[in-house]
Amino acid sequence: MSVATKKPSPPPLTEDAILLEPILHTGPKFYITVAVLLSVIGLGVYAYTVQYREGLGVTGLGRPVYWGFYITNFVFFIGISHAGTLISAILRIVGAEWRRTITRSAEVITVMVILFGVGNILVDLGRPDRMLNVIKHAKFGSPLLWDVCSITVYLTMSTTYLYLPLIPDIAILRDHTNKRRWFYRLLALGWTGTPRQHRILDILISVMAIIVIPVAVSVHTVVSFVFAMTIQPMWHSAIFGPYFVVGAIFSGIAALICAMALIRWVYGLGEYLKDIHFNNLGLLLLVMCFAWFYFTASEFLTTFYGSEPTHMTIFWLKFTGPFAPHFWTMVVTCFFIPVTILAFKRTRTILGTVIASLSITVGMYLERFIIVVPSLSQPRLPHAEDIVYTPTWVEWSILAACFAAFTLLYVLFTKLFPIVSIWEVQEGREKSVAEVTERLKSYLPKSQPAPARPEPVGASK
Amino acid sequence: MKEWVNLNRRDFLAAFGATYGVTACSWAAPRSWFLEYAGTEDGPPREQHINTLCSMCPGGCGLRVRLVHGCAVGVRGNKDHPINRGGLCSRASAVLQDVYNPDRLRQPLRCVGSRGSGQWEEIEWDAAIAMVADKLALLRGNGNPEGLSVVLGRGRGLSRTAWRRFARAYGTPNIIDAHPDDNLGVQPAVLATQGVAQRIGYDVAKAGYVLSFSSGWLDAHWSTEQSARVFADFRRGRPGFRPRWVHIEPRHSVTATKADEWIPIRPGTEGTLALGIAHVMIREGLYDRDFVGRHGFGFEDWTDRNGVSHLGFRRMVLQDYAPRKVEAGTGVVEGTIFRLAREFSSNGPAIAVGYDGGGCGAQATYHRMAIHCLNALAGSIDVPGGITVFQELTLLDGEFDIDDVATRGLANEPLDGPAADRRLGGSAIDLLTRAIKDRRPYSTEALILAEADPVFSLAEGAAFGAALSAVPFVAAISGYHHDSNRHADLILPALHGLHRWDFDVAHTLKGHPVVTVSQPVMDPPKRGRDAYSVVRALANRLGGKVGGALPWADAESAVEAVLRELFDRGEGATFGPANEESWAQLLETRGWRAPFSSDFAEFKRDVIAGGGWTDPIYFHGKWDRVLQRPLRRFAFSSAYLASSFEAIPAAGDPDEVSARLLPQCRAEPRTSDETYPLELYVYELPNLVGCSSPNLPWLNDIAGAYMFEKWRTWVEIHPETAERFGVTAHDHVEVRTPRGRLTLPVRLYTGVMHDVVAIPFGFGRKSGGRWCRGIGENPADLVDARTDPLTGTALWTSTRATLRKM
Amino acid sequence: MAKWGMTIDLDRCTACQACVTACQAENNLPPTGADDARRGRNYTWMEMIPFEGEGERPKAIERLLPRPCLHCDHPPCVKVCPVGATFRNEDGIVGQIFSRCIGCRYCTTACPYTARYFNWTTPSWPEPMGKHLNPDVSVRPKGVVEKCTLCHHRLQNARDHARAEERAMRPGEYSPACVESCPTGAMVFGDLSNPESEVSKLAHSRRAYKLLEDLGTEPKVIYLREGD
Amino acid sequence: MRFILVFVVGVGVVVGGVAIVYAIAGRGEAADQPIAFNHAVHLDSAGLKCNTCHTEAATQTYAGIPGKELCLDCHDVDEESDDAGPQKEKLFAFVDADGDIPWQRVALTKPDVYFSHRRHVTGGNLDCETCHPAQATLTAPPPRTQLVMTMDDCIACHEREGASVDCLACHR
Repeated sequence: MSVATKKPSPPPLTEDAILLEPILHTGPKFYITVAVLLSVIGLGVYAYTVQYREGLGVTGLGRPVYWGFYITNFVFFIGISHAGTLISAILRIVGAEWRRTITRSAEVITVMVILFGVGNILVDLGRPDRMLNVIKHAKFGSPLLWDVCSITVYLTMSTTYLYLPLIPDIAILRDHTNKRRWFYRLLALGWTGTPRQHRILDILISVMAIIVIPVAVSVHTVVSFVFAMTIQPMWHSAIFGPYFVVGAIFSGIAALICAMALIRWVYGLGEYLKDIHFNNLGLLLLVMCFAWFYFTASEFLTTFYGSEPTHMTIFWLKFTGPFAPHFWTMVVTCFFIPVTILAFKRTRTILGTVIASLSITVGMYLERFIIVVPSLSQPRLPHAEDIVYTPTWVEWSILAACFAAFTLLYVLFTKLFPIVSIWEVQEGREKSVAEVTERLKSYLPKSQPAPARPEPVGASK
Repeated sequence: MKEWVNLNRRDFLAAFGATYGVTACSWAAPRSWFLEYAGTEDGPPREQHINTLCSMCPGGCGLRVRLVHGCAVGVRGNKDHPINRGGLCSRASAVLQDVYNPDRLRQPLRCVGSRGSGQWEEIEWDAAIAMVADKLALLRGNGNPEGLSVVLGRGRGLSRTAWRRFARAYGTPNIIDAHPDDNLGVQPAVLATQGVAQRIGYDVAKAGYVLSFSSGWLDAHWSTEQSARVFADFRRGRPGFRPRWVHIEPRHSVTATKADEWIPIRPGTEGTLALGIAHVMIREGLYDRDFVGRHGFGFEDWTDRNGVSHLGFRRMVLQDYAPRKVEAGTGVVEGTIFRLAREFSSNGPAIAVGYDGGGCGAQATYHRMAIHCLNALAGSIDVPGGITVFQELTLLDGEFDIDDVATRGLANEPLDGPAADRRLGGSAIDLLTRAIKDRRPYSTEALILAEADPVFSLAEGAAFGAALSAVPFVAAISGYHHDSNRHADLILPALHGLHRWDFDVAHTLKGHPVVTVSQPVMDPPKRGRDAYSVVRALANRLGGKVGGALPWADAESAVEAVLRELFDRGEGATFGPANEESWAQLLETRGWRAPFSSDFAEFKRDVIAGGGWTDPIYFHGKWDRVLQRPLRRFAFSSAYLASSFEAIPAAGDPDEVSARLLPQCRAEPRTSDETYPLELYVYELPNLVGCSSPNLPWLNDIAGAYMFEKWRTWVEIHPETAERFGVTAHDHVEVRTPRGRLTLPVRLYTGVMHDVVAIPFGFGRKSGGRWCRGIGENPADLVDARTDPLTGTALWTSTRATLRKM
Repeated sequence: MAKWGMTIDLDRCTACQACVTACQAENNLPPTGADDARRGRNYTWMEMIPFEGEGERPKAIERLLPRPCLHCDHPPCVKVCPVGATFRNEDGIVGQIFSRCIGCRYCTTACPYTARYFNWTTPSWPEPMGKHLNPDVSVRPKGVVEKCTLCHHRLQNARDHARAEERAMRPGEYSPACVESCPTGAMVFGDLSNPESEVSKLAHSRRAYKLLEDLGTEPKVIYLREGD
Repeated sequence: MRFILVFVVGVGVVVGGVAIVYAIAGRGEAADQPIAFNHAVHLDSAGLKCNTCHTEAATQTYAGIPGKELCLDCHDVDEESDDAGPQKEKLFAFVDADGDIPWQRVALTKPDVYFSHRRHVTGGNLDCETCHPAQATLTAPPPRTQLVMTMDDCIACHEREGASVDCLACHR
C-alpha cells in the first residue's frame, strides 16, 4: 500500500460520495459483524466436517424421510435467488426509473444465494467426493440433471448480469479511490465512459435482461420438477412449476426488501433507498402474495376435491397432522400478516414492508419444508408412524452457516463495490428526467391547441 | 491422509484375511473409501457346504452351512431334512450373528466381589471345573447329593443327556427343566386323556378344519419352520379344496391374520369355549359315536370298582356348558358357538389345536384336556389329518451303576414336587423357587444353570432370582451374560452349536422321529469347551461311579454311540428326498424298510454327511401305542388322574369327586373389579420365541414388525378401552397389576379384545449383550401367576390389571 | 433374455420373516440397534409390511406382505438417477452400482415402494461378527444407496456352473436367498418370459395382483391374494 | 491483456494442481517384493507356463500366488546354494524361515469390481497375455501396484467378444 500513497491522490467524488463510504472506510462494527458471521460459519464448517467424516447419519434423516433441511434449503435459496436477476431484469425492461438504486442490491442477492442453493445440494450428497459423476456419467433423463444445467446457466448469466452494470462503477472506484487500484483496474476492463462503450454496455445489459428472464423462470420450474416428476403424493402436480416460480419471486422480493432495509440502515442510504422504493416493492409483494395464495389454494383444493387416498394422507398430515403447526404458520406468515400490512398505504411504510418481508421469508421457508418432508414421511406403503424427522444440530448449524455466509458475502460485496449503482443514479439525474418526460409525453395524446370550433352550420341557416 | 483411514474397517478386513491395496483410481479419492469393500486378497476362495443341526431353537432343523476359508459365511436349509426340507426360519438365518456374536463369552468367569455385583474375573477352564467339582465333592462327601439342583435350559441332545446321566450318578433327583412348556406343550393333557407320555403332532396339512385356541401356531410354535410349512400345505396343498381355519385368541395375532376367522375370547377361558362346543356337538349328536363308543372312557356316567357311580363327560357338559353360560364366561356369542360346533363336526378331519405354543400360552391342564376332548369327539385321534402320537426314541439311555450315596440321594423327592403326585409329567420349575426359599424338604446347597435363564423367562422370575441368591453356590453354563447368571459364582461359556458335536431328537408333525447330527463346521474357539466335555470333566474329577456315568471320551464318541444305537435298531434311513405320498403309503402297508447301510462305518459316514437319520414310516391305527395306560382308552374322565390321585376318596359327593377327573373349565362371568378392571394378556413375540440367543440384532429388529414396532415393549389396548382411560396413541401408560407396574408406550389396536391389555414377551432383559440389555420391559414382572394344580407350572393368564396415563 | 421375477403367495406365506433375515445374511446387511431402527436406519431389503384391513375387526382382512424390491419393468427410481447408478439390466433386474452412486437419494424418494436403502454411516460389524460376510457380495460404503439385487451374484454363479457343464441353466438353479429359505414355498422364482415356467403360470393366475398396480410400474414381483 | 494473462495462469494452476493430485492418488502403492522375481527368466529360459505357478487361474476366482514349496519343486537348496545370486539367497532364507514368502499383490482391479479368473480363463478361453500383456517380459517386479485394466478396457473386450456388459456382471 505504500506504493499507492506515492501516487497522486485521485480526485474525490463530489456527488454520491456517501456511496463510496463503505468501501473507503471500515469501522470496528464491520469487524465485529465479520467476526460474528465467521464464527457461525465456522460452526457450520465444523458440522459439515463431522457429517463428511461420519456420513449423513449425523443428520435427522432416515427412511422414509430421505430428504430434509438440505433440500429445503436448496429450494428456498434458489427461490430467494429470483429476487435479483428476475426483478431487476423486469424493472429494467419496463423502464421503471425507480429501479436505479435497487437493482444492484437485488442482483447481488441472486449470485450469492445461488451458491448456497447449489452448496446445499452438495452438502446433501452422501458421496460429495463423487459429485463430478454428475458430469462424467450424466443421465439427462433425470430432473436433477436438468437442475444442474439450468442452475449452471443461471449462475453464469446472473454473474454476468451483475458484472456488466458494475463496470462503470468499478471504473469510478479505480479513478476516485486509492484502495486496491490494481483490482479495480483489472475488473474495469478499461472502461472510460466513452459513448461507444456506453452504447455497447446498454445493448449488452438489455440483451442479458431479456435472456435472463426465461432462464430464471426455467430454473425454478426445473427445481419444482425434481419433485413433480416423481409419482409421490402431493409432489406429482402440474402446477408445481408456476407455483414454485411464483413462490420464488415472492420470497425473492421479500429477501430484497430485507436486504435493502439493512443496507439503508447500516450505511445511511436513506436518500437513495426511499419510502417510494419500499412502497413500490411492497405493492409488488402484495400482488405476489395473492398470486401465491391463489396457487396454494388451487393446489390444496385440487388435492382435496380429488380426494385420492394417498394424496389425502399427506393432505391431512399438513392440515391437521404433525405438520399442521408448520402449515398454519406458513399460511399466516405468507398471507395474512403481509396482506394486512401491505394492503394499506398507512402501514406500507419501510418498517411495515420489512416486517411483512421477514414474515414471508419465514413462511416461505416453512412452505418449502412442508413441500419436501410430509410427502416423504408417509409413503404409499404403510410405514411406522413414529419415525419423525427432527433436524439435528448439524443441520441447524449448516442452515445458520448458510445464512451467515450469505450475509458475509453480501457485506464483503458492499465493502468492495458500491451497493447502489452510482453511474445509473448519475445517468438518471443527467439524462433520464428529460428522457422520461419525453417518454411520458409519447404515451399521452399530443397536447394540441384546441381546433377552431367549426361554425355551427345549421345556425346560420 | 491419516485421518481418513478408518481403523475399525482395517481391523475388520485383516480379520477377513483381506487387504486390497490402493488402486490407481480415476478419482482422487482417499484409499480408505475403497477399503470399505469386503473384498479379499484372493477373491472368493474355495467353499464347502456342511450339513449340521440348527441350534437356534428346539425345532431340530437341518442346516447346510456354507464355509469359505473355514469361516461360516452363509446358511441354507438341508433340502433332505424331513423337518425343514430346505427351508429356514428367521432364527436359523441369524445363526451367523450368534456364532460370531461379539458379546459371546469366551472364557470362564468367576464372580469377584459380592454376588450379583456383575464384576467378573477371567479364569482358566481347569480352575473353573475344579471349583465346581470341589463344591460338588464336598456336598456328596457330606452325603447330601440331593442338595444339588440342575436347571436345564436350551441345551439339547447331548448336553441334556449328559446332565441327566450325571445327575443320576451324582445322586440328585433335582434335574429340572426351565422351559417345560417349550417341550411339553399339550402333553400333560395328552397324558391325562390318552395316557401317552409322548408328545403329539397335528397333521394339519391333511386336515379339513382347524380350530386353534390361542395356540400361536404361526406365532410361537415349537418348530416355526414346520408349523409354517404344514400351514401352507393345509392352505394350498389340495387344489380345489379350501379348508377352514378358525383362530380363537384374545388378541389378533399372526395366526389370526392368516386364519379365515378370528374370534376374540377372554384370556384363560379357552377350555370353557371348547366345552361349549362339545355341548352343542353332544346335544345335536354331531360327535363321532363310533370312536367314542369303541375307544372312549368316561363319556357316559361310569361306576368304579367299588360300585360308586361317577359323573361322565356327557352329563357334565350338558349340565354346565350350555352356550348361553359359556357366552357369559368367554365373551364368545352363543350363535358363534353353535356355528363352530356344526362346522367343526361336519368338515372332517377336524383338529382342535390347543396350547402347543410357547410359554405365555401356558394354560390350566383342564383347559387343554377340554380342547383335546374335541379331537376325540370329532374322531380325529390318530387318523390322517388328525392327531398323531410321536414315535418314541430314546438314545444314550443305557443303565449304569450308581453308588450308595447316589441311591440314597435319588430316594429324596424332587424339589419341584413329588414325582408321583399331582403332576402330569415333566418338571415344574416354578415350584423350585419356593422349595429353595423355604429349604423344604431339604436345603439346596448348589445349583447349576445349564443354558437356562429362568430369572427372565419365568412368570415369577424375580422370585427365582431372589431364591438363587440364597443358594450358597451357583454355577452357570451360558453363551452370554443374562439375567440369571448374574446371581452365579461362576460362568462357564457354552460352545456354539456350529462348533461342537451334538445330536438332537425331534419329530415331524406326522410323528416321524428325526435324529439330526450336529458337527463342528468350524474350528472351535481356542478356549472353547462343549457342554459334554465339561460335564464329563466334572464327573471324572468326582471319580468313582460318578465318573462312569459318561463313558464316552468326548462329544464325538458320544455322537458315535448314538449312531451305533440307531444302526443297531436296523430301521429308518438316512435323509433323502421327500417321498411321494403314495409311495410312503405303500411302504407303510407293505412294511418295507428303507435301504439300510450294511456296515456301521458306511452308515455313520452317510448319516453325518447327510445330516441325520429318520424313520419315515408312521402306522395309523396302532391303538396300543396311541391310547395307553391305564385303560388303553381315550379318557374323557381321566383314569390317569384317578391313579395319580391315588385313591378317590370314598366320602363326599361322588359327582364332585369325579368332577376332578373331568376337564373343569367353569369361567366366572366377567366381574367388575374396581381396582383392576382389565385383564392382562401376555403373548410371545414371533421370531424371539424359543430362541437360544437374545442378542441377535436382526431378530430384535423384526420382532415387532407386525405392529410397526421396533426394539421396545409396548402395550396394546383397544381404542375404545383406551378412550375410557383417557389414553390416546403415542401416550405412555403405567400398567399396574397386583404384582407390579411397568410404564409402556401405548399402541391402540383393534386387534385386542375390549378390557384386555396385551403385552408382548421377549424384550426386557436387564443384563446381556449390547443388543438386548435394557431393551424394552419384561411383562413377567406384572404377571400374578397362579399355579396349575395338575402340573405345578405357573399360569400367565390370570392377572388383572389397570392403566394410568403418564 | 430371461425376465426374472417372482410370485409371493399370500395364502401360503405365514409372515414368519424368514426371508428377511435370509436376505440380511446373504447380502451383508449390517446389524443395527434400537436407535438406528427408531430413526429409520435399519436395513431390510426384504421387509414384512403389515397392511391394516378396511373396516372393523374381526371382519377386517389384513395382510402381512413380504416386500423385496419389486424390480419394476418401468422403475421410477431408474428414471431419476442423475448418474446412471441404478438401471434395469437385460434380465430385468434393477441393479445398483454402489461405486457410481453419489448418494443424492433421489431414487429413494422416487420409489413408491420405499424399497431402497441408504447407508447413513459406514456399516460396521463389531469384532468378530464381520466374519460372516458373504464374499460374493460387496459391503456398501457409507453414503450410497443400496437395494435388493435379486441376489444377482447367485445368477452369475448359476450361469458359470451351467457354462462349465456346457448346458443351459436349469429352472430353479438360480433363486434368491429369500426364495430359497422360504419354509412354505410361498415364493416362486423364475423366468416370467417363459410361459411354461411355474412362476409365469402363477403370475397369470386369477389370484395374481401387483402392488400399487395403478402406478404403472409393472413390478416383476407379483402377489397372489388369499382365497380361491 | 493482463486480465487474460492472470486468467490463463490461474486456470493453469488449478488444472495443474488437479492433475498432480490425480497423479499422486492414481499411481498405486509402493510394492516392495520380498524377492525381485524375474518373470522373463522363468518363462523364457526355464520354459515355464503361467499356470505352473499361478495354479488356480482356471478353477478359482483368483490366480493364486505360489508358496515356497512350489519354488522348491525346481530349486534345490543344496545344489544351488553355492552359486546363488542375491535373489536366490533371499529365497533360501525364506525356505529356512517360518511362514511363507510375503509376496505382494501388484496386479489389481478396482475393489468394487468382482473379477473371476475362472470365468475368464475357463469360461472365456482367454490367454493370460490378454490382460497381462507385459508380464512375461518383466525382469523385475513392478515397483508399484498397478491397475491392470480400466473399465473401458473391460467393456471394449466384453463388447468385442459378445460377453455381458451388464454393470451387475462386474460391480456389486
